[in-house]
Amino acid sequence: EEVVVFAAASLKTALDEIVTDFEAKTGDRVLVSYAGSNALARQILGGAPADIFISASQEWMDEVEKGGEVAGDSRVDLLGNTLVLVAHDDDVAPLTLDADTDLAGLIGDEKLAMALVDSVPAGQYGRQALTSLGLWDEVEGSVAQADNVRATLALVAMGEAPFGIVYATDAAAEPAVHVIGTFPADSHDPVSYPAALLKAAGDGADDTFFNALRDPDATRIFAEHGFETLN
Amino acid sequence: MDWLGPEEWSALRLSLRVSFWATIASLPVALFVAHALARWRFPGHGMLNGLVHLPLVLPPVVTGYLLLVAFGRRGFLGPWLHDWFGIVFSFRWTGAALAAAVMAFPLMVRAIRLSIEAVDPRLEAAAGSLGASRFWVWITVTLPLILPGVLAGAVLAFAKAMGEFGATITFVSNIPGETRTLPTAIYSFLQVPGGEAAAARLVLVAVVLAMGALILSEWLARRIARRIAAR
Amino acid sequence: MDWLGPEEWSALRLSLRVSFWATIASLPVALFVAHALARWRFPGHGMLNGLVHLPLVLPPVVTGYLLLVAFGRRGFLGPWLHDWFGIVFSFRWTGAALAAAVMAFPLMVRAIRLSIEAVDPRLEAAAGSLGASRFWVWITVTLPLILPGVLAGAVLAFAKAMGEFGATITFVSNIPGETRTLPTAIYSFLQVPGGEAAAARLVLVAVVLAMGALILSEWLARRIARRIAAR
Amino acid sequence: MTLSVALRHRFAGFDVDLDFEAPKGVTVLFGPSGAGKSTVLNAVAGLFHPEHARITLDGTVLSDTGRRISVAAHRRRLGVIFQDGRLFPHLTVRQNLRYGRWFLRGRSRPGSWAAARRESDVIEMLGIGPLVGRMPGTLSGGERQRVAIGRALLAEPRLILADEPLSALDDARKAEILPYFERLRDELRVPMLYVSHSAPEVARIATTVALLGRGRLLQIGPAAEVLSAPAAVAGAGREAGAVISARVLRHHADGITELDAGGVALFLPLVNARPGARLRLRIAASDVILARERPAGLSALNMLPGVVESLHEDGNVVVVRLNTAAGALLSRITHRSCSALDVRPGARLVAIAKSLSHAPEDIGTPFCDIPRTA
Amino acid sequence: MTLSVALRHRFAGFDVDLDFEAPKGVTVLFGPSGAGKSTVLNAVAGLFHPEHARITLDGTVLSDTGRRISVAAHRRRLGVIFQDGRLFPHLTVRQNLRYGRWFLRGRSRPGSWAAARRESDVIEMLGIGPLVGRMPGTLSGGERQRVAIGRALLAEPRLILADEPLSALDDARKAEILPYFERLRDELRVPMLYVSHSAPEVARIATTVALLGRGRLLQIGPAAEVLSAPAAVAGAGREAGAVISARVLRHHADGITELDAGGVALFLPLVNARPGARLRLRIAASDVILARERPAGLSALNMLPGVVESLHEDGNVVVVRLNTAAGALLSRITHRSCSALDVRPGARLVAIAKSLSHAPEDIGTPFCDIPRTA
Ligand SMILES: Nc1ncnc2c1ncn2[C@@H]1O[C@H](COP(=O)(O)OP(=O)(O)OP(=O)(O)O)[C@@H](O)[C@H]1O
Ligand SMILES: Nc1ncnc2c1ncn2[C@@H]1O[C@H](COP(=O)(O)OP(=O)(O)OP(=O)(O)O)[C@@H](O)[C@H]1O
Ligand code: MOO
Ligand SMILES: [Mg+2]
Ligand SMILES: [Mg+2]
Repeated sequence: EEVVVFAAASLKTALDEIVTDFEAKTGDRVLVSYAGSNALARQILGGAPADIFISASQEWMDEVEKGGEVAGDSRVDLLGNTLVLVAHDDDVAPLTLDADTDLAGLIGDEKLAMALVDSVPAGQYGRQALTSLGLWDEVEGSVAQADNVRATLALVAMGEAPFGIVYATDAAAEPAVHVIGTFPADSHDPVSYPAALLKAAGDGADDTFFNALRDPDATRIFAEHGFETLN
Repeated sequence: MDWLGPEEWSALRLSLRVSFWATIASLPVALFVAHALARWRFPGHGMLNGLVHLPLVLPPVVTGYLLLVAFGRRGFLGPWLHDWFGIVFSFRWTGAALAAAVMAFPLMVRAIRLSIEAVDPRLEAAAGSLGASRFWVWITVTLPLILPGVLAGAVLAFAKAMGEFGATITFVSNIPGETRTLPTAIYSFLQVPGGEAAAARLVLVAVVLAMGALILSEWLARRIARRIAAR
Repeated sequence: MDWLGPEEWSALRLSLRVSFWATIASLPVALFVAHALARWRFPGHGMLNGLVHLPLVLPPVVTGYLLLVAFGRRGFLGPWLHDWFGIVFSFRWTGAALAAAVMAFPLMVRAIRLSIEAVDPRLEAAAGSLGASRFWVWITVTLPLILPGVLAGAVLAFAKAMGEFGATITFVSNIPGETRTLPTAIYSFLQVPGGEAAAARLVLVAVVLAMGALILSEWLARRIARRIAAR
Repeated sequence: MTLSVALRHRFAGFDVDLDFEAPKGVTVLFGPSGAGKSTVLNAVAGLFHPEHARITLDGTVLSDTGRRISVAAHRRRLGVIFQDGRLFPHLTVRQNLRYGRWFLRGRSRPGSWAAARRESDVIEMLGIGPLVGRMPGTLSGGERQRVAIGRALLAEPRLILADEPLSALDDARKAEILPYFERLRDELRVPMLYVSHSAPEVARIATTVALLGRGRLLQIGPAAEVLSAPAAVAGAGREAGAVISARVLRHHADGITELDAGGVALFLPLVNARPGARLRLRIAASDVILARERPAGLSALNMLPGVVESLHEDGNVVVVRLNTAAGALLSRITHRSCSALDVRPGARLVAIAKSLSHAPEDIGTPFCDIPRTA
Repeated sequence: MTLSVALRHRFAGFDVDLDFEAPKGVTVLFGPSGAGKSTVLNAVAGLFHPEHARITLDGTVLSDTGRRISVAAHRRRLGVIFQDGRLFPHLTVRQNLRYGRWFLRGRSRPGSWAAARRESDVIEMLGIGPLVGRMPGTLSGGERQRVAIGRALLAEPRLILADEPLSALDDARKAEILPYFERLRDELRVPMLYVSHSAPEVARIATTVALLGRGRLLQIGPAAEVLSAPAAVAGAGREAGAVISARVLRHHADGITELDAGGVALFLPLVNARPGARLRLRIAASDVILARERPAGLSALNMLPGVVESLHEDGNVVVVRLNTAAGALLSRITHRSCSALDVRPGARLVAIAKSLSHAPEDIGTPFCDIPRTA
């Protein structure tokens, strides 16, 4: 049997491992299409033959649900993540992110890399956090927005922008950057990856794989990659 | 080449298939459109010309989105094409080929159009006076004389098709074995930490292939030119 | 046009500026390269040809990434260009222009090259026999004869520059007022649910502008053709 | 065939306005550079569309701007030989030659024996055998033009339109090819519209001559008439000449053909025509010597007594029109000779024409069968 | 000027291998279609690069494959008139004409009085005044060629290379333009390499004739010699003829110019040359009548007694070479006349040439000053 999963691109490493294990165990085939959550959601609404959707943002899962594509009440929040401030240079000391942080002074006339602040989840959370800390106004002019978290991370990794705001999972996997601060959990909405079985899904392998995403093996793998598992 | 995994091989094969068909299938249409634009004056000339160039002007994501809206399963042309001709584009490799063809179309048309405009109309007149109808003049005189341009257009289109990403992933997603072409595979790798090496490997493959096509076409064009030579 | 907000106006102005300079600045280089490819045989001919086509073959993200590696602040050319010529590309509109120029370059070169190949070398020989050096032959005979092709190439490049997104956002991010071009703006809108209307408005603007450029170029080309007419 | 042409077109600074009927045979458009010859030809071919045109061939309309009719060029079945060759650069010489055949459908296809025969005839006649495998880009100017002639001939057209087909050729080649045009006219009876600015060529090939000048028809009529008319004489310089008609009487053993022109015996080096055949002879005005009486001991064999009809001053010289039994002759002489011989209308004189001076290039063969030399 | 050309090149199925020196004046490359005339011309122009070539002009090397020297075409300062015109389609006729001027730097620039004068002279002479504002695409075949001639002339070249510059022109126009080429040769002393397949044209303009055939040099020498040599005669058909040299004696009131050719008085209609000037006259073999003795009462004014040197059979006719005081003459006569007059080597005969039959087109003017008619 074939399971078609539409998953946010940033899940690739972890999910690929889970899929390999699953295929070895069950003999079913799992095809994962990685792309931006927005593209995937639109495709599902456009009739894509997907069985499972794992989104990087609640908004797009809401859209899919509104479109009547979610099977029953299968929607769950699968994973969580933390938002961190990373730096390129090794000699930048760790700091506490609160209302007193002199972020603007730290950045100087360099750039702070973020994902698109009004459309990409990591960017949206980041702006939310900075705003609630009262830092947004002073750094807004220095923000360089990339089209996804990986591109944001790349900017910091290459030193193009000395600082950036990314997920902890990404920061952990990139040796060329180091985390200098973590945003307080209450400074932004919880970062979560909702997952759902879609209407097109059958009862067999689709259901099995959906459940397998939450079994201990999967939980372990997700955790290894820095994700917080919510279920 | 054991340094390419089975998934990568499949992406490579798919990209070749997609680019090949995108090129071949759009060639006759491009020839017709280029001829119409080069030689005929008709109401709607400007419109047609604009339409052809549209995919160049629009961000690829928009083109992909418009394709989804038009040819998706729930699009306004998709179901109709399916019912009447049994043609399905959505989330099939055929859709990837369609996206690539649409994106490459302006390049192909321009190259062919420029060649047609360079053909001496007096030669066509001479052919007409010898009894060749418009159609035959075109087949026996115009076409052979524009061959280098057609070749250039085809290679340009093939190269573009090999690199097409934005429209493809938006229209037909990134499903392994079906719509995961080289560029989408490269994109997926770039989305995960440490995926650069794998991405670079695929980039290399794409470059080698496209260069091969280029060199082949140059060689063919030179042979044609040498034949006509010195004129 | 009060239906465009100030941010959108600024994206529009920026896109025009970027596309204009991308086209203008790459034109002389494209003329030279096209001439070299069309008329000279030299070692590295195939290499140069391949290099020119590279941006077409690579997914735009990769091109953007490579630009970053080369022209970024810590890239291997960036600092050098800055120290010696005071040229800075990273996070500037000039970088957006560079990305657009690189992406549009193969289209421009192909169009010009095809026109050069269509010029009757006997006319150039005649000019030479009248005392014109290679340079003057090129200026007084070749260039005027390829003008329609140059125009076609320039418009093609302009249109492509107006639509360029992937390489631009990867290379210079999305900084409102500096590197946020129309396509990046459109992309941002498409990333959020319900942003289609706003995106459509910008798409319309882009289409109208590109059509304008197209129509203008067609009109110019026809004037040139009429002058040379009937030959 | 009758081709009827009426056209009117304004170019910037120049307009064409003419109207003529071309009867059977070869109609030559004759006139100086820029007179409009190619324009007329292209209009007939359907390659140029004048503002006003009515062109009919044997009653079928080819163009009629009044009724908005214009038969497509490829449906006209006309064989056009262009002034500039226009060979297809991507086809070999042989493929160029066969091009028109592909579209003949039904009628003698490329493969047929007759077609092969005809093809090899034409190739041999044009001397292009060694070129058939070559690409046109490598041909010399004259070679190119010969191939263009062959290409038109092999398309088996209803009407041949030839725009100065021989001007790029050397005299030897011209002399070789002209007879083939004559054969086309006389044996295959392919009618022709032929543009030329060479009077001897015209005299030889024309049935009818249409004299053009600055976009207008100056005169049209049988070749003999137009070419010996003062209008054609003036300005034609030493190309002026008369055309007379003669019948072949017999061939003599010493390589001389005897002809009869209105009772006068004329002698030419062996002419390839059977006795009884009618020939047209052109005698250039500058080739005719006038004598008071028939001199003896001359190598010139042809003497035609006649009466002076008129004298035309032409710059430093005088053109004398002499009525002989064979027809009107023209002679260009100096004022000195004129007074020495006391030439004036009514005077009886003898015209001496060297038998050789008008052979073989000035012999036209109007509608007769001559034995074909393959 | 001395141009020395040695070249060797193998085309597929055809090879050129020749070697000649062109002395001062006009050297005509004469020969049938495909003989290699354009090939030689293009090699001199630097537009075609043969496998082996050594070409020098006045001692400076233009090409020397042995030493790997090849001066760029634009540095050779040669004015090439192409067989196919090659006008720049994007420039007006006037811009085409002035094209070469742009690169003259220093020497008479476009604006100068001399340049303007020269330009208007050339434009008038070629009759292209009304065309100067037009684009080449709208010109007729002959008009295009005239502009091409003007373009080359106005570039003030060191050497003119002309590839059949007149073949697309009508006789009246040819007669008008030829004198200009003569003037170039005689007044401006611009040397020329001139390709032609027209014998009268050659006779008129050539100082030296190089006879080519199938890629080889058959003969080279002074025009008079080559054109009356049997090699040129054979195959030249009725274009064969002799060239003799004469001196202008005086102009008579009745419009006759008297010349002296080795003691023989010759009479031509008024020649535009001052007394004392040397002229070259071409007398076509087919224009010469032979007589046993000097006849009276003939309009022909020129009688040249002489002795038969040799007889050459040429098909049905005989070419007689007669030595006269004025030089060797050729006459084509029939076998019948030959026996009637009992022509054999040593026989004394009189050659009769109509004064008019070689005027004005067959008059060449080697290196003399003739009053210029502006
Ligand atoms: N690339 C080539 N390959 C083979 N043969 C060639 C090539 N180029 C020229 N030739 C041959 O060389 C010969 C000489 O050509 P050229 O153009 O010099 O002739 P030409 O004397 O100028 O003739 P014309 O009077 O017809 O113009 C011709 O027979 C031509 O076919
Ligand atoms: N588009 C045009 N605009 C203006 N004049 C034109 C145009 N086309 C042709 N003519 C003029 O029409 C006249 C006739 O041209 P055409 O080609 O018929 O001449 P032709 O008699 O064939 O001359 P030739 O013997 O030189 O080939 C020429 O004077 C030419 O300049
Ligand atoms: O137009 Mo793109 O940025 O090559 O897919
Ligand atoms: Mg013409
Ligand atoms: Mg030639």
